[in-house]
Amino acid sequence: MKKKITATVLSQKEIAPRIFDMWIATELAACAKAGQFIGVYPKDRSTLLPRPISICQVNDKKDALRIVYRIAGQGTAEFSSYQEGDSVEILGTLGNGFPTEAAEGKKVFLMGGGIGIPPMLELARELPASAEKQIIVGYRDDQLFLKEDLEKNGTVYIATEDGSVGTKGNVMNAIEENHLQADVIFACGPMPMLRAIKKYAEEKKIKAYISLEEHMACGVGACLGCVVKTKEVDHHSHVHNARICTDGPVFDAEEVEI
Amino acid sequence: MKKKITATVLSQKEIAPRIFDMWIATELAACAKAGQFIGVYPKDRSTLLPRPISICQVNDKKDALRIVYRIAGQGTAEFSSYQEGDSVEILGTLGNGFPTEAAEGKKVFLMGGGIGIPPMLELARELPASAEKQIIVGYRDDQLFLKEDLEKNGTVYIATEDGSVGTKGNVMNAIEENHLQADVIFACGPMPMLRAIKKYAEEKKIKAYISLEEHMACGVGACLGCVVKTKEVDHHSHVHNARICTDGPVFDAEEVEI
Amino acid sequence: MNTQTTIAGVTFKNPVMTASGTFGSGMEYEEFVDLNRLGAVVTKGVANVPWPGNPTPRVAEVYGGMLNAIGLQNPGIDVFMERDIPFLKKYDTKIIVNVCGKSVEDYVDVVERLGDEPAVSMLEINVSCPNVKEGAIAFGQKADALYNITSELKKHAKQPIIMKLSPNVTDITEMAKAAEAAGADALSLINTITGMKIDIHRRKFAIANKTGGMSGPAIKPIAVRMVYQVAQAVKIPIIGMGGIATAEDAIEFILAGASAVSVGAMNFVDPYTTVKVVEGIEDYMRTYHVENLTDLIGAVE
Amino acid sequence: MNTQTTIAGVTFKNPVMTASGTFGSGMEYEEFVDLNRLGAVVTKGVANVPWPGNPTPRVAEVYGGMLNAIGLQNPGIDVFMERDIPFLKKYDTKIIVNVCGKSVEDYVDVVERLGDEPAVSMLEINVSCPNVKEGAIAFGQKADALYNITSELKKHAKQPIIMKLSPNVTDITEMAKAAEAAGADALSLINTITGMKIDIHRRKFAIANKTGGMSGPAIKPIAVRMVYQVAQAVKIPIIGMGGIATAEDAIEFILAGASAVSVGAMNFVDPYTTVKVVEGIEDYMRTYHVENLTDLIGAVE
Ligand SMILES: Cc1cc2nc3c(=O)[nH]c(=O)nc-3n(C[C@H](O)[C@H](O)[C@H](O)COP(=O)(O)OP(=O)(O)OC[C@H]3O[C@@H](n4cnc5c(N)ncnc54)[C@H](O)[C@@H]3O)c2cc1C
Ligand SMILES: Cc1cc2nc3c(=O)[nH]c(=O)nc-3n(C[C@H](O)[C@H](O)[C@H](O)COP(=O)(O)OP(=O)(O)OC[C@H]3O[C@@H](n4cnc5c(N)ncnc54)[C@H](O)[C@@H]3O)c2cc1C
Ligand SMILES: Cc1cc2nc3c(=O)[nH]c(=O)nc-3n(C[C@H](O)[C@H](O)[C@H](O)COP(=O)(O)O)c2cc1C
Ligand SMILES: Cc1cc2nc3c(=O)[nH]c(=O)nc-3n(C[C@H](O)[C@H](O)[C@H](O)COP(=O)(O)O)c2cc1C
Ligand code: FES
Ligand code: FES
Repeated sequence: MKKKITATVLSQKEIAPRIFDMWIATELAACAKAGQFIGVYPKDRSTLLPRPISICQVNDKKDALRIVYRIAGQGTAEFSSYQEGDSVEILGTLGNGFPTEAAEGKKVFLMGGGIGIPPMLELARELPASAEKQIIVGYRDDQLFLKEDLEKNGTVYIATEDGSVGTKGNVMNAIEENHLQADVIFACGPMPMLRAIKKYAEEKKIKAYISLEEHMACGVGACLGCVVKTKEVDHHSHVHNARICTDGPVFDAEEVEI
Repeated sequence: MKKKITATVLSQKEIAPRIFDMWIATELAACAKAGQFIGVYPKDRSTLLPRPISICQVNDKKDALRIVYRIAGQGTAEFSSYQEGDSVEILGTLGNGFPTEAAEGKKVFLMGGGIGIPPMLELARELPASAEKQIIVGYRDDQLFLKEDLEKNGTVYIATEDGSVGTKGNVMNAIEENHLQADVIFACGPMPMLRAIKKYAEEKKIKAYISLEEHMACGVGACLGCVVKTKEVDHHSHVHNARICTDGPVFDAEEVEI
Repeated sequence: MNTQTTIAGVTFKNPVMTASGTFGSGMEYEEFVDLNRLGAVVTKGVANVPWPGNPTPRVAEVYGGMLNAIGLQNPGIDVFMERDIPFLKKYDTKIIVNVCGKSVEDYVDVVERLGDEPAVSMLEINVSCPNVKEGAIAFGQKADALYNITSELKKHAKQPIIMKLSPNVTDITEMAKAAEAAGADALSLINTITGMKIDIHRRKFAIANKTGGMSGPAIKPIAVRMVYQVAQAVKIPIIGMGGIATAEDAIEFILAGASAVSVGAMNFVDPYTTVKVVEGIEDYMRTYHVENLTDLIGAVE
Repeated sequence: MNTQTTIAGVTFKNPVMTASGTFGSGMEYEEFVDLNRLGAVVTKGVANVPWPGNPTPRVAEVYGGMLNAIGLQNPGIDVFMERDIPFLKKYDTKIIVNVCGKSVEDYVDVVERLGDEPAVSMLEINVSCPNVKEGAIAFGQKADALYNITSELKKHAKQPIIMKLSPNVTDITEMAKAAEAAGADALSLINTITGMKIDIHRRKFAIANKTGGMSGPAIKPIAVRMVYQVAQAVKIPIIGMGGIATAEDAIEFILAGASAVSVGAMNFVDPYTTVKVVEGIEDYMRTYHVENLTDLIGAVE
C-alpha cells in the first residue's frame, strides 16, 4: 500500500563531500524492500515534485529507513539541512525492487556505481544466505562511502576513477582485474555502466537486473513521464514503453533498450 | 540609507489571539523612527514580496526593533513560527515617519485602531516631552495588546467594538465620551477610522497626520504600486498620485483624498 | 448544503474532477483516493490506436510547476474500453473520457466507439496538446479549425462534448465562441502553456522535445483570467483548471465562472489533493453559509 | 574574459539591464546598487504627457510572482528629460528609454523629443502593456499593427529602436518577424502575461483593474520558450526577460538566444539582484572557460 506520510528525521550526517546519510523513522519501512525507492518532498514550495531516492537500508525493527544521497540541486540541498527531529514528507514505497529470489544458490554480482551504490546495501542484506555475494562498487576517488557497511554483507571489490583505491577505472575493470564470475547480476549506477553490464550479461549469457533512472513527476505510474523503451510491448500502454517508477526501476536487462 | 539585511529574532510571543510580538536584532534600528516600516521577507519562495510591517518600538540601544503583527495570510503565518535565534530578511527602514516636531508644546491625540496600534507606541516614546499625549486606541474586544506599554508613555483611552472595555464603539466615540481635545492628531488604523479623523480634523481646523496602507511591491518608490490620490500634483509623477511607501506612509490628512 | 453541479444535463455530486493525463484512469490513485468522493474522473487522452509518445526526458520541474511533453502515450481505444472503463464503472463517480487524435477522422473514430458505452457521461476533446507535432494543437489555435472539428464531432457524438481549449492563443474568447457556435456542450480550460527549460551546465534542453507544457500553481493566475474572460463571452458551462492545489484555488475558479474544476499536476505533489479540495469547498460553503454550490459560479464582483 | 555584448551597434559592458517599470529611473535603487555595474538602465515607460495610471490596488502577489496594473503612471517626457536623464548621465551605464503611448502620434512625439538627447542609447517601444485600455496593447497583438507602428517610428527615431513584444499572442514569431520586417533594430521580450487573482473571502478582484500583468519566476519557462522561438525566427538581437532571479536564469535566456537580459520583478524581492546576476555570469564564464559572453548567445543544443 503506497502512502504519502510525514516521517521524522532520526539522524543525518555527511559521509563524503556532498553525500549525506539520513535515517528516517517511518511506518513505510514495514514493507520496504531492496531496489524500491521513496519520493522525498522539499518543503520549499517553489519546488514541488517528490525527489526519487533509493532505499539504502531498512532497520531490523522495520520502522526506519536509511537513504544516502548526493546534493544534486535545490531539493537535495534542502534535505541536507534537516536535523534530528525535523519532519519530512515522503511518498512510498515505490517501484518493484530487486527479484532477490533469482539469487538463490547463485554466485552473484552486486554492482553499484556512484550514487547507485546505496541500494546495494539493502540488497546485500536481503539476498538469500545461499547466494555468494560479490559486491563491486565504483567511486570517483577515495571517498568510499558505505564501504564498511557493505563489507559486513559480502566480499567488496572497489574501483575508483582516479585509481586512488582498488582498480583504476570502473566496475567492469574491477571484474576483469579480479577475474570475477557470476551467474546473475544486480546493478544500479550511471547509464554507461548499465549499458556495459547489459552487454556483458548478454555475452556471458547470464541474467542481469538493472535499476534505471529517469526524471519523474508522479512516481506512481500515472503521468507516463518516466518511461524506458522495452523489447516487448509493455503491459500498460502497449507501446514498448514501460514506466520506470512502477514497472521498474529494476528491469531484466534483456527487456529494456537502453 | 536603505538596506536589505539578515536580522536575528530575539524573541517572539503571541500577545493576543493571532497577534504576535517579535523583537529582532538589526543595525537598521540605528536610524529607525516612529511611523516608518520595514519589509519582512517570507522564506518560502512561493511567496516573494516583502510584507510591510510598522516599527512598534526601537530599543534604547538602538540595535533592535520590535514589530507587532496580526496573522493575515501566508507571510505573517510564516513569521509567527520564527523562534529566538532564527534569521529573518528585512528591508528598511522605509517610509517617512511621523513629523514629531509638529507636537512640540501641543495637546496631541495618538490614535490607533486594531493593527494600527503598534506604531503609536514608538511615536509616544519619540514625541517631545513638551507634548501632552492622549493615546486613544480601539480594539475589537478585551484583548488589549500593547496597553501596558502605551500607559507608560501617556494617558490611554480605550474603545472596544464589543464594549467589553472602555467606550463601546471606536476611537471617535472615545473622544466624545471622554470630552477630549487636541491641537494635533497622529493616527494609524483602518480606512474608515482615518476618514473619520480627516473629517474631524477639518471640522476642528487642526492638523492630522495619518498613516496609510496599500498593497506594495517594491517598498522603495520604484514600482508605483502603492499610490494614494493627493490634492496637489505629487512631486514624483506629477499626477496627483503620491507613493505611500516613500512619500508616506504618513501624510497630512488635508493633502490626501481617501 | 448542496455541492452538486450540472454540466450539459449531467449532474456531478461535487465540482471536483481530475485533469486529464494526471490521474491515469484512476487506477494508480485508487490506493490514495476513494474515487467515490470525486465529481468525475477525467481519463488520460485516448486515441484510436496506441501512441508511443515522445522520447525522454519527458518531464522537468520549474518554479511552482512542471513541464511535460509526454506526447499522449496511450494504449488506444481497444485496450481502454476493455480495461479502463470496466475499472471505473466499479465506482460511484462520473466518467469523462479525454479524446485525442491527429486528424478529424481519428477523433471521430474514438468518439463513435465511446458512443456505445453508456457509462461514459461526457467526452472531453483535447485539441490543445502542445506536445504532439501532427494536427491536434492546430485545431486549438485557429478559430475556424476549432469550429470545424467541433461541428463534425457533434454529428457523431452520443455524449455531450467538452472542447478543451489551449491557452496559447491571443484571444481565448474567440476560440470559446467558435466552439460554442459549433455546438460544443461545454468548455474546459486551460491546457498547459508551452514552456522551455535549459540545463545551463550541459547546455541542453531539459525536455527531449525542447518545449513542454507548463502546469502547476505557477500558471493559476493565467488560467483564472482565461476562465473569467470565457465566462463573460459564452453561455455554455466551463470546467476550470490550471494549478489548483487547494479548495481556495478551486473556489477562485468557480467565482471566476467555472461550473466545475479539475486538479492536475498537484496530484503528483499530494495524491490526496482532490479529496482535500472536496472537503475544503464544503468548509467554505459552511463558513459563508452558501446553500448551493451553483450560487458561487461566476459570483466575483 | 569579455562580458560585452553589442546590440544594434551599441556596446554594453555586460548583458544585464533593468526591466522597464521595475527600477524607476534608477534613483530609487541607487542606494542599493552601484548603477555603474549595470549594462544598461531601462527606464519606466514615458509618454508625451503625464499619465495618472490605474486605481489601487495595483499590485497583488501570486505564486512565484506578482500581478501589476500600474497603468503606466508617469510624469511625461518634459519632467523626464529634465530630471531623469540628467540623473542617469552621472553614471557610466547605457540609458535605454522605454516609450509608451495611446496612438502612433503619441509615440512619435516622445521618440522625436528623445532624438535630441545623445545620452540616450536606444529606445524601447512598449506596445505590449496589458494594463492600459486605449491603444497600446493592440499594436502588440496584431502583426500588421505592429508592422505599421514600427515602420512609422523608424522614420522618426534617431536612436536604434527595440520593439517590446507581448507574450499574450498565439505565435510570437509572427510578431517578431513583423517588427523585423518593419525595420526594428532589436526586440525585447517578454512583457507581462495577463493574469487575474480573486480574493475568495471578499469575492472581489485583487487588482482594481480586474486583470494585471504577471511577472516573476513563475513566468520564466514561458519567456525562455518565446526567446528561443524568436531567436530561431529572426536575425535581429533579442533582450530577454521574464522572471530572472539569478545568474543561472540569465544564462538560460542567453543560451536560448538573448544578447542581453533584464531583471524585473526580482528587484523588488532582492534589490541587489542585478549586481548578483552580473557577478554570477562572470563566475559561470570562469568555471566553463567562456572567453566571450557572445559565445553563449543561442548556444543551447
Ligand atoms: C529510482 C531513482 C532512485 C534514485 N536514488 C537515488 C539515491 O539513492 N541517491 C541519490 O543521491 N540520488 C538518487 N536518485 C537521483 C535523485 O532523484 C536526484 O539526484 C534528485 O532528484 C535531484 O533533485 P534536486 O532537487 O537536488 O536536483 P534538481 O536538479 O534541482 O532537480 C530538479 C528536478 O529534476 C529531477 N531530477 C534531477 N536529477 C534527477 C535524476 N538523476 N533522476 C531523477 N530525477 C532527477 C528532480 O527530482 C527534480 O524534479 C535516484 C533517482 C531515481 C529515478
Ligand atoms: C505601511 C504598512 C504598515 C503595516 N504595518 C503593520 C503592522 O505593524 N502590523 C500588522 O499586523 N500589519 C501591518 N500592515 C499590514 C501587513 O502588511 C499585512 O497584513 C501583510 O502584508 C499580510 O501579509 P500575509 O502574507 O500574511 O497575507 P497575504 O494575504 O497572504 O499577503 C498577500 C500579499 O498581499 C499583501 N497584503 C495583504 N494585506 C495587506 C495589507 N493590509 N497592506 C498591505 N499589503 C497587504 C502582502 O504584503 C502580500 O504581498 C502594514 C501595512 C502597511 C502598508
Ligand atoms: C503529465 C501531464 C499529462 C497531461 N496529459 C493530458 C492529456 O492527455 N490530455 C489533456 O487534455 N490534457 C493533458 N494534460 C493537461 C492537464 O489536463 C491540465 O489541463 C493542465 O495540466 C493544467 O492543469 P494543472 O496545472 O492542474 O496541471 C496533461 C498534464 C500533465 C501535467
Ligand atoms: C510593476 C511593473 C511595472 C512595469 N512597467 C513597465 C513599463 O512601464 N513598460 C514596459 O515596457 N514594461 C513594464 N513592465 C514589464 C517588465 O519590464 C517586464 O517585461 C516583465 O515584468 C517581465 O519581467 P520580470 O518577470 O523579470 O518582471 C512592468 C513590470 C512590473 C512588474
Ligand atoms: S513518474 Fe509518473 S509514470 Fe513514472
Ligand atoms: S511599493 Fe513600489 S512604489 Fe510603493
